[in-house]
Amino acid sequence: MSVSKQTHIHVQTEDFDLNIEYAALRKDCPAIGAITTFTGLMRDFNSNGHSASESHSANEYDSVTTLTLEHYPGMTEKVLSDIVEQARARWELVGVRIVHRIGEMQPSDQIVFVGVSSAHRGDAFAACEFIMDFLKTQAPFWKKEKTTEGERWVDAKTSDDDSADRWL
Amino acid sequence: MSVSKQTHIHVQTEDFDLNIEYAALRKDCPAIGAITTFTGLMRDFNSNGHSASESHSANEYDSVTTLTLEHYPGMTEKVLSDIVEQARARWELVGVRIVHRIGEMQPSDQIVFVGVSSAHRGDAFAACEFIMDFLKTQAPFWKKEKTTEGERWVDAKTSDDDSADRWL
Amino acid sequence: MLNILYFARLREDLNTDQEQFDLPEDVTTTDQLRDLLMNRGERWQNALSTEGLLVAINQDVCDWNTPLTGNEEVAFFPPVTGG
Amino acid sequence: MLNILYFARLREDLNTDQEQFDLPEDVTTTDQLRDLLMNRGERWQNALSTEGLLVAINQDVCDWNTPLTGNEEVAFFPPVTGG
Repeated sequence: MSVSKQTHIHVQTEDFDLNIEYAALRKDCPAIGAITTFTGLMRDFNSNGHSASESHSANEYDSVTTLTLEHYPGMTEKVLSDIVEQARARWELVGVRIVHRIGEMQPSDQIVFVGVSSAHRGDAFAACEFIMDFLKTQAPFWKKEKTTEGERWVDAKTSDDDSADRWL
Repeated sequence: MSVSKQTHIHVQTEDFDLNIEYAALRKDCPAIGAITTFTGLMRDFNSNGHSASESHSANEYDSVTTLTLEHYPGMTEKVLSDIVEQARARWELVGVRIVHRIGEMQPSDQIVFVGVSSAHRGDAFAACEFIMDFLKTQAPFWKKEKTTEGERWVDAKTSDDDSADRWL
Repeated sequence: MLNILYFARLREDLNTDQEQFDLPEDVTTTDQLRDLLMNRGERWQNALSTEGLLVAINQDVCDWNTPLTGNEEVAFFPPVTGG
Repeated sequence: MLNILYFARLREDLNTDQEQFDLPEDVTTTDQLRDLLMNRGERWQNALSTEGLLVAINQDVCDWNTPLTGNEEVAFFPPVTGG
């Protein structure tokens, strides 16, 4: 059976529509049995050492009011394409779609989308998480938070490195 | 921070709308940083020993024209609720939504949806895959395929047992 | 009164989806209930010998040596294939 | 001609997003280029000492002993935090 393999990578300021991404992944391929999607949203608290545990009361962390994302145009697309090619080499995938937003965002805004279609659910799950883990640690995006305490660049998290290292 | 934990489980003949499920998961909770979704679709070839590898030519497997799904009303909902509770005990989750269709389906139709929201992407990915793996091996659904060769009940796959066993 | 349900291939092979009867006194486990049903003839013998056959009591899958009191909902079905 | 790019905190600390110059003959690696820039003063010294600082040549992250010919696009940036 001929399977058309499609990769779409978009870095954009505009919001994205999950339904449109999903429809594109689902389109015209009766060999697809599984579609996984990941959406990353802006949380309203900063991630420098604070968790979302319910045991935290509201004043134990700073409330983030806006997030500004910048990236390295050209390199970003190159890195993401390379991550997708690595995923395609490891798993049997049909479509892969990545959307990452840049610019200024508010709490609950959508930041990133990764969607993967495959004949098999194991491949779709693994590839989607693999792509997100390496996007987090290799794609040249940077976040700056504006909180009630002022502005600051977000620190990289060692937990993200650990997540990516699992795949090695 | 107070996080409302919501679980929705629906077994239905009607199709479902990913966008509605996603909107419900995303709704009104600024602590959510990650939403993962899985959608299972009906493939047009049977899974009894055949893979979706491109090396298979069209006549090496039977084309499936319709799929009929039945279940054990009452037990299905009980098993799915139990799987979700196990997932909530292992990971920090906010919303969990499961939709499983029954009745007659055509190739490319949506069969099952699992969506999970969490503060953290690792939790959202793991819980979504965990729920699917146990849904596959424990929830009382049965598939009957109508192919060009006639009707037959789908055999359970040992690969599904292997997927579920990974979590033990 | 015992309420017995049959699903999927089993329901088709037995041409029965449900039946009720009083459990005989000497039948006290799921295994013995299966034996009782298999004694009905070849069709029952074959269907209830299905590889991987499962039994659930009151909607929980259980072992073949699980005790029965006679007031349960008992379901027999082949391995599940949803999702 | 070398094209140098600075991103994120580095861009802000240096108040520069981009510069071009001819690579001196005695500067032949990414490490030596960083030293050259750090010699410009304390602000450059501090910014380019950032923990986990990364360097990319022609949009590929590389080591600090990678050779330079003088016609590359070189980018300096802190650890990435997207997604």
